[in-house]
Amino acid sequence: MAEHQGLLPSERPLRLLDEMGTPVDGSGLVMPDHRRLLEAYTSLVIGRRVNDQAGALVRQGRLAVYPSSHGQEACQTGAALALAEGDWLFPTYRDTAAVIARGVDPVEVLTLLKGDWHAGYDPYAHKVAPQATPLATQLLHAVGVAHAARLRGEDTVIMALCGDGATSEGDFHEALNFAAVFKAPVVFFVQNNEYAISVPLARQTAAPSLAHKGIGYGVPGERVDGNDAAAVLAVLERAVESARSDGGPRLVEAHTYRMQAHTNADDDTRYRDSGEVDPWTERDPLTRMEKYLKRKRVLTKAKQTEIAEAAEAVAAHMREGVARDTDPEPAELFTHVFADPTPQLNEQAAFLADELSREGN
Amino acid sequence: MAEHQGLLPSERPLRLLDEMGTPVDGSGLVMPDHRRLLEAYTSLVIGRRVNDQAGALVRQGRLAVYPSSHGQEACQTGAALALAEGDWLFPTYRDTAAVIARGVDPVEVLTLLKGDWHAGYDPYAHKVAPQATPLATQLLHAVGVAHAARLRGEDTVIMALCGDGATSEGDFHEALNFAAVFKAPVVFFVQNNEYAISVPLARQTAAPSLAHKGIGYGVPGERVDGNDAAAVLAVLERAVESARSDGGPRLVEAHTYRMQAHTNADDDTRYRDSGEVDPWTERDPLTRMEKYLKRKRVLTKAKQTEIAEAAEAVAAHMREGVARDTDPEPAELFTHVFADPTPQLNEQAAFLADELSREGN
Amino acid sequence: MATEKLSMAQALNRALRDSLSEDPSVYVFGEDVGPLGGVFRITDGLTAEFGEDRCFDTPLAESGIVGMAVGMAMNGMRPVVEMQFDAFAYPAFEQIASHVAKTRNRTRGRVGLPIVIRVPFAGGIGGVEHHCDSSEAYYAHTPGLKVVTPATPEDAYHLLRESIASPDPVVFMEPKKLYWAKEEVDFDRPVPAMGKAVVRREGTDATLIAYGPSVPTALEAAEAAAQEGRSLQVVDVRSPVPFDDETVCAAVRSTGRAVVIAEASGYASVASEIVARVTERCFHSLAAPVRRVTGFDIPFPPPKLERFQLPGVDRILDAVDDLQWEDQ
Amino acid sequence: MATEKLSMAQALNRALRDSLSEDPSVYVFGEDVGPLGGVFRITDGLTAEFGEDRCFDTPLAESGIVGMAVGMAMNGMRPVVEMQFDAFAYPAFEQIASHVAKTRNRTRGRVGLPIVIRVPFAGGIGGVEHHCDSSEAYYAHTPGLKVVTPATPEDAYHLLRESIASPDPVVFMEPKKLYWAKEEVDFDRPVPAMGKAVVRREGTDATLIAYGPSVPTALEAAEAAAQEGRSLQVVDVRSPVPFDDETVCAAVRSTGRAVVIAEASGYASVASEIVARVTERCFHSLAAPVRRVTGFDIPFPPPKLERFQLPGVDRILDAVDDLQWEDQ
Ligand SMILES: Cc1ncc(C[n+]2csc(CCOP(=O)(O)OP(=O)(O)O)c2C)c(N)n1
Ligand SMILES: Cc1ncc(C[n+]2csc(CCOP(=O)(O)OP(=O)(O)O)c2C)c(N)n1
Ligand SMILES: [Mg+2]
Ligand SMILES: [Mg+2]
Repeated sequence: MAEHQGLLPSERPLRLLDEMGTPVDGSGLVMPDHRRLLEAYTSLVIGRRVNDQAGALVRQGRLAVYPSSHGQEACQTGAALALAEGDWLFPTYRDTAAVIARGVDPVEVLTLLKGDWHAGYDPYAHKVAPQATPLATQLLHAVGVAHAARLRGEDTVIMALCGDGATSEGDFHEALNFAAVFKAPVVFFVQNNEYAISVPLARQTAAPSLAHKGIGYGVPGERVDGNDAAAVLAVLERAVESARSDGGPRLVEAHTYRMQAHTNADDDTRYRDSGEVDPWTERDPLTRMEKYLKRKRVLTKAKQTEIAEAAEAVAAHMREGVARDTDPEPAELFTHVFADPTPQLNEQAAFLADELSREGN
Repeated sequence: MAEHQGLLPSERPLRLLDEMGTPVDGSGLVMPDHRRLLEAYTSLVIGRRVNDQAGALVRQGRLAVYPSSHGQEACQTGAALALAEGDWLFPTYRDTAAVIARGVDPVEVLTLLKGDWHAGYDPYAHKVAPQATPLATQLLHAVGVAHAARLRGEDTVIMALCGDGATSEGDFHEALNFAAVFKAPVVFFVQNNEYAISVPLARQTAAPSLAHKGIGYGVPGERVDGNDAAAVLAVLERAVESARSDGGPRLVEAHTYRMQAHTNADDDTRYRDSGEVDPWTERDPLTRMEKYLKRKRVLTKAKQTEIAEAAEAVAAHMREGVARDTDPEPAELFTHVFADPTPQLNEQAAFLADELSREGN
Repeated sequence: MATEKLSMAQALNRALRDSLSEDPSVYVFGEDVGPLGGVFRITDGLTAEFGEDRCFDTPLAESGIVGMAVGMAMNGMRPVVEMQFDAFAYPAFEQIASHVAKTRNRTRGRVGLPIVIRVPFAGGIGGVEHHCDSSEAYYAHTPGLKVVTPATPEDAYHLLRESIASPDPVVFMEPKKLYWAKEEVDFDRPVPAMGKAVVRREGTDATLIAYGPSVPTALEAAEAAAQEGRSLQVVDVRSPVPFDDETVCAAVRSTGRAVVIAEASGYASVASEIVARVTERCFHSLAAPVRRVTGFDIPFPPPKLERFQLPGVDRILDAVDDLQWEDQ
Repeated sequence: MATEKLSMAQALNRALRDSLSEDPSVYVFGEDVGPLGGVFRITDGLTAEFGEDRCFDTPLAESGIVGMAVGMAMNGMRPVVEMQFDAFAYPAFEQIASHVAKTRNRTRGRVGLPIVIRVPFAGGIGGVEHHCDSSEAYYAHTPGLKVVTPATPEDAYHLLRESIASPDPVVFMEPKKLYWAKEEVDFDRPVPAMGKAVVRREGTDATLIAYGPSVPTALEAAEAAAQEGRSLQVVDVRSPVPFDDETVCAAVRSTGRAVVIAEASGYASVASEIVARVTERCFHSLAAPVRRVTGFDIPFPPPKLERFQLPGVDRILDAVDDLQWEDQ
């Protein structure tokens, strides 16, 4: 059995920038360089634009549902940027911005939200697993992908995302334990946005922090200010690199806040008031980073325009993609159930085809 | 969220007696009084006798299976004695000795092992839940019983037992979390006997100890030498009383060892050698306590004979109970499925009755 | 106030309220059932009215919810738990199959578990993956569980009250696409008990057998058939367990032809069971084999394709046409 | 060494060994499958022969085992996992129903999961509660899973090899009471593929349809019937999914009478499905309704009563007697 040493998180979430964008003592955490921060900032702006555009498309009735990460973009960005090319990202339904930051075509991501099909992108193309809906289940898949890679001698690291609520599920426990026992290089990254739909964190756990769950598995736990994009990136990069070097998992909890309702279908006025939400506006991850980069003269006016245009291009691409007719064929209902369809499915496919052809008459 | 303070276990398992039965510094743990220790010793001896008798009955082919707690009697005894009358015990298949120490008739316990029926005793009579087979599932039931009691304003405490292996199940996690969030007075008592069938602890967890899992739920964790009956009793009594007074759960890990194979159906020579098992004989909980009590002149020759006779009486009762014909009636297959049987079950019961009556001809 | 026009969601809410106020041992809990009132608002207002003890949010863990319900039921309570969606009850499967269903029998009748597990289920609302499973067969196949599914607000009210009062565990499956349809509900006149099927429409040519979400579709089909001069009888099963052989078989014998309708994938399903048992019992009254109109044996489709999976009026009428009328 | 006399346990062990040695992407894991060789010794010697990487023990968590298998399969491996007993697969139910079964379809065919989930199942060995469930209906009802159950050592060997080689997930259900019966196994002559039923005994008067643990019982019943001058045909289904309608229906049509035999509780079961589909397809060839001999709708009984639950020869012969021979 290991020692306690290094398994417990810091007393408070680590930070590199305060809410005014002023650098603070990071307790040993190193500020990423300017090039990297600019990259992160670009990704933040695009992430925000993706969130806003998706929200607008929902309001226009063009998407059925969208769980927004508005306010959590520092986590989204950090999760994607901390990975190397061969690494894997395991996102949830809320992590669309991270999926896009990782390189997946936003229009492919929208497949699910348009109701065209389930997972809309090729998970192998960018090593991004399908966005997970059944909570915490994907964390075990991440362990399996990591273990398979390790068995083949590859140095792949897996970034596995989940929310605060999902930490209550049995699969969270089993995933951390399996990863620790098998020394599977998975970074479990919990975005603690204080709510699981309507349920606040205090009803979810009585632990000092979610990062304190690590020691129970022998997994080092860390806490970071989830609205400080510099700190999130630095913490996740450190976690990824240490997982890569010693093969062991890491648990990182980012403290952030869900600024909007759970999804458009939710009514958050039933369980929280604006007095609680408003102060978080001042902790916005974009403005904080922007202030810092402007002060450092890394973010010029020209650069800012360029980034805004890039974000606008993504939004336009989303609008155009949603408008495009991508209706799936009913015949496809039967083609992916098995590699090799059963006689029963062939019969049922023929039945439907016949029904449709008769309707056609 | 609470502070770390008091949530982490001690560096080493707490002890009151060393392996020679000599008192050691208990780090604040108070030695139970002599009356109590004698009670515990009596229970230890009976527990051992129960284990040995059941083992013999298995060898004679009179019981189908018996998972023995031989060597773990200090835990069995402590778990039962630490409870007040209105409290509940939630045992597993291995905790027959604890169930009997709690007052359940051994012959009723044997119902399961004889193959007569499933749970053989009335759970309400002594507030002992059915012995659980699906691992860790019973921990949640314990939380429910505790929560119901709390809602009614009762000060019931629940002692919920499980093994080291069972801590890996999702239900262990959910139970500790629910208990902590609802402040349910449950003492989760893990008998870490180093094996889950053939799987050693090191393949079960990479945590510093199983008691370190507590902090991840905000539940205080404690470690105790599971072969020191005095320490186990003292730790469990303290845990029960603190759970009773503040309503919050406690996690106690006893470090012990499974002296025999998992059950008679198991062959432990396949995964461990006697070089590992033998040293544990010297740590036997009975001899340790016996030495101490003799040295203190609490355990006289006469008393020892009396206890041995009491144990022998239990064993004789077990033998007699097993010999007694208690074959269940086939009709009973249908009577307990629902309070109010469905027409389908009535039909099926009639079918079987008819079949049997024709066989009778 | 004997009758009131209510949606099924409102009727269920009313049933919970009435049970909570009449029986202090009733407790309602689950994910988001407190201040939010549940994602479908079935528990709307209950925490406010009955307090945080009687209707409360749990941590996000379904096995935990059901496992805790088992313990509370062991200790004198009547827990009514909500699974947020059909597929999110699966983490609780071990607790349901190994404990909820078996405890009375395991303990030789000493420990009964009066638990209601509410499961919003099935499709028809354009839900994304994992939100539209028809999971009733898993429960119906498990001995020791009663499985109930209402098709009308009135049934929803009365059957939920009865389920909560039942000494046995009930998996109460709520067809989510019917949550919002309104109907006059009579609170005082009890409906037939759980275990009784009901003939929702008389007819003489063939019998449609349906439950839950498929009942309104069956009625629509019967209406359409009537316009074409064919008289279809519609039977609402109401509780797959206990099944009402008597009513269903009498209906089938009266027409000699039957179609079973269910949204779930057909293979090894409740619909298979109904076909099998009706055939076993009514073989010589049947002019044609009993037909099934069920979901295909595929994972529930994405929203844009779900209409092809759901039993629709045309598909039902095609099945009726298939009942070998030329034999007559 | 083309043939060898082996028990089903040994045949399964051999299949795992041959798959491990031929395909480096095959991994075997689960509870106690390493040094112990599994509680039924199906994985005996594999860790010693192939090393700790290829056959290994996991922590005690079934959802973890199946979930990790999903990830490994996503990343190029062919995991073969063992669930220690039928009822202990239930904690993995969400992983099985929501991921193992659905991933290929969710991802539009991009991510296939070549996973084998081995489940020792059913009764007949005097096991205590939770160790004897017949859980095949849960899997067979779930679209996206293949469900295979061998009845002979030879089938066990070949079907397990085929399941491991399959690009699709297979729930491989091993009738534990047949683990020890020995038979000559031919390793070189492949048996019919998964998805093909096999006529195990020719007969002209009625057809017994069985799978897994019930096949030997059906054969015994046919033998006993023969002595009474009745010729019973026995069909071994072998894979409830995919089901071989062709062979089964041809058999039933050839005799005009059928009894379906299965240990599982009958309600909404694989047996219900077989009755339903045979009736749908062979209605006009049937001289009597298809009968079922299944377990009662009760939790699996304690050892002393299990013989009343298991389909036995007499009960099967009674059902055959019931096939309305007076009609002839
Ligand atoms: C197993 C399971 N149970 C319930 C749900 C329904 N559900 C979807 S999101 C959600 C809340 C999740 O909260 P959290 O993990 O904190 O993530 P967040 O939505 O805040 O990002 C719930 C209960 C689900 N998807 N899966
Ligand atoms: C859910 C579940 N999975 C698997 C099993 C099979 N099984 C019975 S006991 C056991 C080992 C348990 O080990 P541990 O929890 O350490 O308890 P011990 O037997 O050592 O007392 C296993 C795997 C089970 N009973 N339940
Ligand atoms: Mg959250
Ligand atoms: Mg153990």
